[in-house]
Amino acid sequence: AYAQTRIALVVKSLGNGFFEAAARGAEEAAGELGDVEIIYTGPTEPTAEAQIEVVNSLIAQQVDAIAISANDPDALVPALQRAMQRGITVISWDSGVAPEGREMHLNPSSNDLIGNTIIKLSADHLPDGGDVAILSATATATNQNIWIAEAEKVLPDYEGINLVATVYGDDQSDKSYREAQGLISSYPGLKAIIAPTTVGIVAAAQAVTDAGKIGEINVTGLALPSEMAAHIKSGASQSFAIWNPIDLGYSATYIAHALATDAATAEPGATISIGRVGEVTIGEDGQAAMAEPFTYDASNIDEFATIF
Amino acid sequence: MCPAVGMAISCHIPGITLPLVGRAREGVLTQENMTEPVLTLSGISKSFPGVRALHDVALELYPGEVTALIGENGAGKSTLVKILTGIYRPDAGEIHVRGEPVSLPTAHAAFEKGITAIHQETVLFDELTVAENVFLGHAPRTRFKLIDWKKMRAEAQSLLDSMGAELRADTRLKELGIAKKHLVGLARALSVEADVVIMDEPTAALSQKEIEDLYVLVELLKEEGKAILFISHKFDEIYRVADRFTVFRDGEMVGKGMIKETAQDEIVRMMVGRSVDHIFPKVKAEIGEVVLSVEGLSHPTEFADISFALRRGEILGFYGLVGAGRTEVMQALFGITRPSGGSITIDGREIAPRSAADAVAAGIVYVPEERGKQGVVIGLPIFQNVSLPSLKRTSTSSVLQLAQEFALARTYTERLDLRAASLSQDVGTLSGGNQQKVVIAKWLATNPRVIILDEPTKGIDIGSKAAVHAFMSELVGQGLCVIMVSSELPEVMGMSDRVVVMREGRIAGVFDNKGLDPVTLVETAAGIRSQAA
Amino acid sequence: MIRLLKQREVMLLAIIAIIVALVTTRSAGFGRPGNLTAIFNDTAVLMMLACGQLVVILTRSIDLSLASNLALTGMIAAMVNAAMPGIPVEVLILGCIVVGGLLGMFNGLLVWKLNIPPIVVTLGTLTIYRGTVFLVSGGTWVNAVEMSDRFKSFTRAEFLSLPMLSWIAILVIALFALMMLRTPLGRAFYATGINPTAATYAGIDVGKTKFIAFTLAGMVAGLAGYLWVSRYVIASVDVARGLELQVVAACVIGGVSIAGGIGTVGGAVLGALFLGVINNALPVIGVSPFWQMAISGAAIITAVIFNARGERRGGRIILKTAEAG
Amino acid sequence: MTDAAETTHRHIPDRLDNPIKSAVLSWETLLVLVAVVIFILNSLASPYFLNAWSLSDLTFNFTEKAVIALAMALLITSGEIDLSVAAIIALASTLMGMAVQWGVPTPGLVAIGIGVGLACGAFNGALVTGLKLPSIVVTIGTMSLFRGISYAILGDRAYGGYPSDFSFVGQGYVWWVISFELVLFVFAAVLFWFALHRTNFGRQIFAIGNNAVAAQFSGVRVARIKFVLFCLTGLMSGIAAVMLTARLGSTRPSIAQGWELEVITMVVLGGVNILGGAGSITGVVLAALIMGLVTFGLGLLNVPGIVMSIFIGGLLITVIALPILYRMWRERRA
Ligand SMILES: Nc1ncnc2c1ncn2[C@@H]1O[C@H](COP(=O)(O)OP(=O)(O)OP(=O)(O)O)[C@@H](O)[C@H]1O
Ligand SMILES: Nc1ncnc2c1ncn2[C@@H]1O[C@H](COP(=O)(O)OP(=O)(O)OP(=O)(O)O)[C@@H](O)[C@H]1O
Ligand SMILES: [Mg+2]
Ligand SMILES: [Mg+2]
Repeated sequence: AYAQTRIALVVKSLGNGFFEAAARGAEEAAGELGDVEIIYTGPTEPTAEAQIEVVNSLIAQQVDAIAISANDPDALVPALQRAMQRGITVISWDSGVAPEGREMHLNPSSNDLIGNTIIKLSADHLPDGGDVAILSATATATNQNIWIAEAEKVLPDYEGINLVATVYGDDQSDKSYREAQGLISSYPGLKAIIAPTTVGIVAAAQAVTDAGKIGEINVTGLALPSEMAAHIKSGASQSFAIWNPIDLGYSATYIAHALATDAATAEPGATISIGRVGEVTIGEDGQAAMAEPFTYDASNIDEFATIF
Repeated sequence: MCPAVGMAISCHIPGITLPLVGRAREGVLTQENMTEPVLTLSGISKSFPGVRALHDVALELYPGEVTALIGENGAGKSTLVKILTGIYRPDAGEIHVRGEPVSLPTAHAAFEKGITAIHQETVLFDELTVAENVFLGHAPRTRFKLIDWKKMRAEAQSLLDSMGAELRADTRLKELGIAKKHLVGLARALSVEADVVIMDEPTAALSQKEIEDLYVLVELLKEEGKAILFISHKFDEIYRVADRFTVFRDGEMVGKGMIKETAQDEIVRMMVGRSVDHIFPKVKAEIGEVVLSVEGLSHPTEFADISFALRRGEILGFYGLVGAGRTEVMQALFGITRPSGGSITIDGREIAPRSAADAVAAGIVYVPEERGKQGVVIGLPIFQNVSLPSLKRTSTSSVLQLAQEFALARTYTERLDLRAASLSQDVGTLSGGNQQKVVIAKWLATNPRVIILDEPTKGIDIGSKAAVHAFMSELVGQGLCVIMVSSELPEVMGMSDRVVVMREGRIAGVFDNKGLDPVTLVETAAGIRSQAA
Repeated sequence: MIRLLKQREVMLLAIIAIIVALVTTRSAGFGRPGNLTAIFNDTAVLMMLACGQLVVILTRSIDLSLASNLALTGMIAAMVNAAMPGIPVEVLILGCIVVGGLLGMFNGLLVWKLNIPPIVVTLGTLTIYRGTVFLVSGGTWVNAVEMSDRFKSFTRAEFLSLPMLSWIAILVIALFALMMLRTPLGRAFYATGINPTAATYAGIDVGKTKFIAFTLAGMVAGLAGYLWVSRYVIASVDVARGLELQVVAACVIGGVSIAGGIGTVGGAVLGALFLGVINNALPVIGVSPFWQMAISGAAIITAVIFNARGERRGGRIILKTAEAG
Repeated sequence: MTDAAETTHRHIPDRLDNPIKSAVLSWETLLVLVAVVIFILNSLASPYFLNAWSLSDLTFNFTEKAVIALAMALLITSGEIDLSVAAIIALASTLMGMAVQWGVPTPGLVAIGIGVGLACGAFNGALVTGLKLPSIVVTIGTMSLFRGISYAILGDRAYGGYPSDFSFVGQGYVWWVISFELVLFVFAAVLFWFALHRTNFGRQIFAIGNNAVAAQFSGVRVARIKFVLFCLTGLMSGIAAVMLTARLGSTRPSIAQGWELEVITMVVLGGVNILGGAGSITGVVLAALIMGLVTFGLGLLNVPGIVMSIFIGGLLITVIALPILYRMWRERRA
């Protein structure tokens, strides 16, 4: 039999545009690497226990590597440890796992960079400062919470920017929409809604549009260009940012492949090549950052909306 | 409010209004209308899984005549009614209406062919108003095909008024007693223009006064030329209203004829295949010490001040109009209804049963009036129904012992001459009378001290009735005591040692059954007379 | 009967009014007509679905697949619109009603012809329909850019300062109310639920009535599918997840008996409105959003206890009639 | 009717049908067949299936849900239902997590988990039997309430830091590939089988499920038994909460989201009549196994979870519909 490396790309839940894009990146990397088979999978509900079932079936299949975006940093540890005991390479990406449950973690970007970016995006369009609010996904989403914490840390650097509330839309369109409406009516002076989640930002932009507040309230945060194109054009959103999810899936695949084929080892200071994206260096905490988030606005949206 | 017995009634059937006097007219039967049956059935067969309910039966109904359909429980009478009203489809056979062959695939089709029925079970809608119950399915419509509520209420009210029913068309049915509900069912049957009116045991739940009213109504329908099929287990009633009879036995037609020309004995023989001599085989048992005594038992809304004593070997009859509250009192003794005051003493020990289980433990058992709902657990086999209250005895440290259960069930069901294919059969497949036997068997198996029978022979055929009565005699002979709630005068008169009469939640009189005049009972129950003694 | 039920609805309306008044004292903007119509608009879909669920529950059934039906129909509508923007929205809406109706019919057929308990059938189709959304979409979303302008603007167009979405809801509610009160079909739903045997005897085909109820509910869910996608301009697998139980909750709060036969369109609509007002009020008065779930749970339990009291009242009272007579 | 005239009592046989024949034609046989077919299909479809560790991992997919399903089977047989089981897990797990922060050791945690489950079950039971409310709506309400309390306590946080010996309950192996969870489940299944099919208690549950009023009129303490069943369901949910929390080592309010429907699907697939009155524990155990086999088998083929749910939904309807269709077909021919 010829040596084929099977890499499982496990996502929080299927049916999410962001992860679909990452899967495309993984396929692209697999094509470049040649002897790689990508297994793109994930549970229906974004819960840890459902993800464990998926991991268990991957262990049974004796895949060579698992690259996971986790629903809970701790709950998956036992299952992933079992995978590692059976010789499977485990890395986490996007949303991390506790260090004992993986060999390394690939952040799409560094958390402080993201935290800073989402505040900066709103501040850029508020020269005189003003009230802003955050619309997050589920209250339990690890990465969301880290970013919000980072954002709160850098808040003092932005004079006049005043964070009035953080609400949760559970990554459901209707709830996010309603929460955004609540923000709009509760804070008449609101100048910006920051939603570091794609479902939330789309819903918030729609709520602002429907409330006739385009130009008054700027919606910003993290989103895919294809989802936000319409709102950039209408002016509901001035700009937003995202790392390239395709690159993220691509990079995770490269790293998983390198570790699984023993071309690299996951230890602090190690540098791993990630194809066209460049290379990453693993830090002291076993984490690596891919790249800075990229900002999209009216000037470049059309170009990217067709890509992801 | 109090209905007077025998008051004059003006009756209205859509189309005609005519005054009536509460007495059946005789000799309506004439030669012409005998020749042309409105409805002819031939070769009708119907089977259910495992049961042959009807086999090759025939029936004719003549205009202006009442045909009584007679047969034991499970003979197939109701099944025939359901075939005629489009609820079941026969496996074989033909139905002709006025000589035309018809098929009755739905209840609606039967309606349109002019066949209407009052079914054995009250089949009405508790949450709807009386008017809607009367007109559901054929409500008057406005120009836009929408239901015309105003017209509906008005028509229903005039129909009810004409029947002498003291009912308002916009009351919710839920708020009515059983008897009134039956009247609504009757109004429903009469709200359509029909040639054939079927009544399946229409008097089973009615009190004397309403039964009288019903006879008047039947008479009126006859005069209008309607063909009436009348099903009943009460022979006095059959002889009173019917012109012809047809007898079914085990799903087959075994005889028919003119009522006037046939003696009751002969019909009974056709029905059961033997003669039944003693319907009330009352054997005087030795009356002993007081077993159960009830003092001042009260309930906030249902009954008040109920006091009586029951002696060993005694059958105590509870008579009253339907709705007098007897059932509630019995259910209080049985721990189902929680009384607000008073005391219950059994064998000198005061008890306060808070559940049926408590009552059974104290030796009081209750055969409920609503057999299907409260008596048998349909879905469970016969033997499990029998053993249910006795599980403690048939099991060893709460672990089931099937052999003991079967033995217990066999002992008591065979004693009651139950007709069943096997003890593992679902009770739901038994006829009503046989279900009643299962309920009684269940209680006998618990060795009770007091057995309460609530309308024990309601809807039960004459053969089984005699068996139940014989059994009651046997029970008291063995030293049990029996409370028998009954709305049937002959039964109360024939079986009880003493009679308690209840009226509107209170005891209206207690009578010794020696030289007791039935009129006294009726009048006490109706509140016309109050007890002198 | 009508009197008693009306009382319950008046009570519910009063509670809603009190909540609005209380919240307004905390946040003046809440009671503004503009905000109230916004809440109404926000609850429109829930109210419509509650009407659909009402007829199903009245016939002693339950439809747990409504939200999945909505998601599937919505996804199909969005995909068709994305692929063929030329198709007029009106045609698309009709299509949605048909598709939703077919999905409802499938439930209804299983209940009618095979006599499978509705909760089992719809528990199955709940997951089947939701999974089918994934199959037809391949897991991807349909986004705002892909939808035609008319597709998005139709529900927002204002008439007499109320958006089209609200008007459609009002129309649906009115049609249901008319059907329930003034047509034989509406009465057949009640009859079937109150006493199926009696309904059969009255010439009503109980199985077919249930089938029609499921079909109607499915049609409403289909219509709601388009409305939802148009309003939130996104179609994904997760659309309206968990809404099925909210719809049942709305009915329960509105006094619909889960045992069938009892309930009114007004009650169901007000039940939905109650949930809508609560949902909208909490963020406004600054209650932590984490309390939302617990509060709506408590509201449901309270409503059930309250309703059961109302249902148990009435019936006959032997002694009272004796005293009156 | 010549024998009617006889005075001797006629004999009624115990049973007419052949017990062996009716056992062969039972629901359980159908389930065994389905399970075997799926097992064979799995072995053919994936080379990784027939492996002791795979089969062991497979059991983790269903043991916790199945533990609840055992109690739910009894509850549904009695004619009630509990939709709040998953929410009970969330609340029990949250309170266990809270206790960890106070330094409560493992035995205390287990007691808290089970105790909270029992208390929630008692709350449901009191509402349903005490106030005579329909269980389906009561538990839709408590489902929001229990999980809502969990959200209110935890918010966006998670509890972790469970003691290391606690994890044995959810992750430990008793012997080779036999997990502690599996042993616990088998033990519970035997107990529940005995309780439902071999004791007075079980018989009374069937009686209540078929006709609660008649059962009450036969001296069965209906309210008490129903209350006990709700408590039992809560208790088993509490045990499941302990197992799941120990397996995850972490508590979030969204834990066990959507499990109530999976548990009920398991019970119904197991042949328990959703309207009450009929059911068997053997069927439920087989159904749990089938659901585990289906999800794990499809997982090995990397079928997305949501497509799996189509299979489960379809299986539910098909398995229920098949016997009905067969009966209709046979009746039509006869
Ligand atoms: N739906 C059914 N399924 C199975 N068996 C039935 C069904 N309906 C009636 N039977 C059976 O058919 C037979 C005839 O029943 P039917 O109700 O017609 O008797 P009946 O003459 O009306 O008796 P009763 O005097 O007790 O009312 C009985 O053995 C009964 O158990
Ligand atoms: N309006 C009603 N709604 C519901 N059930 C009723 C109604 N009226 C009577 N019942 C029930 O039907 C049965 C027979 O009622 P009925 O009217 O005979 O009153 P009762 O209390 O039984 O009086 P009695 O036994 O003296 O005739 C009882 O079980 C009673 O609880
Ligand atoms: Mg009959
Ligand atoms: Mg009575």
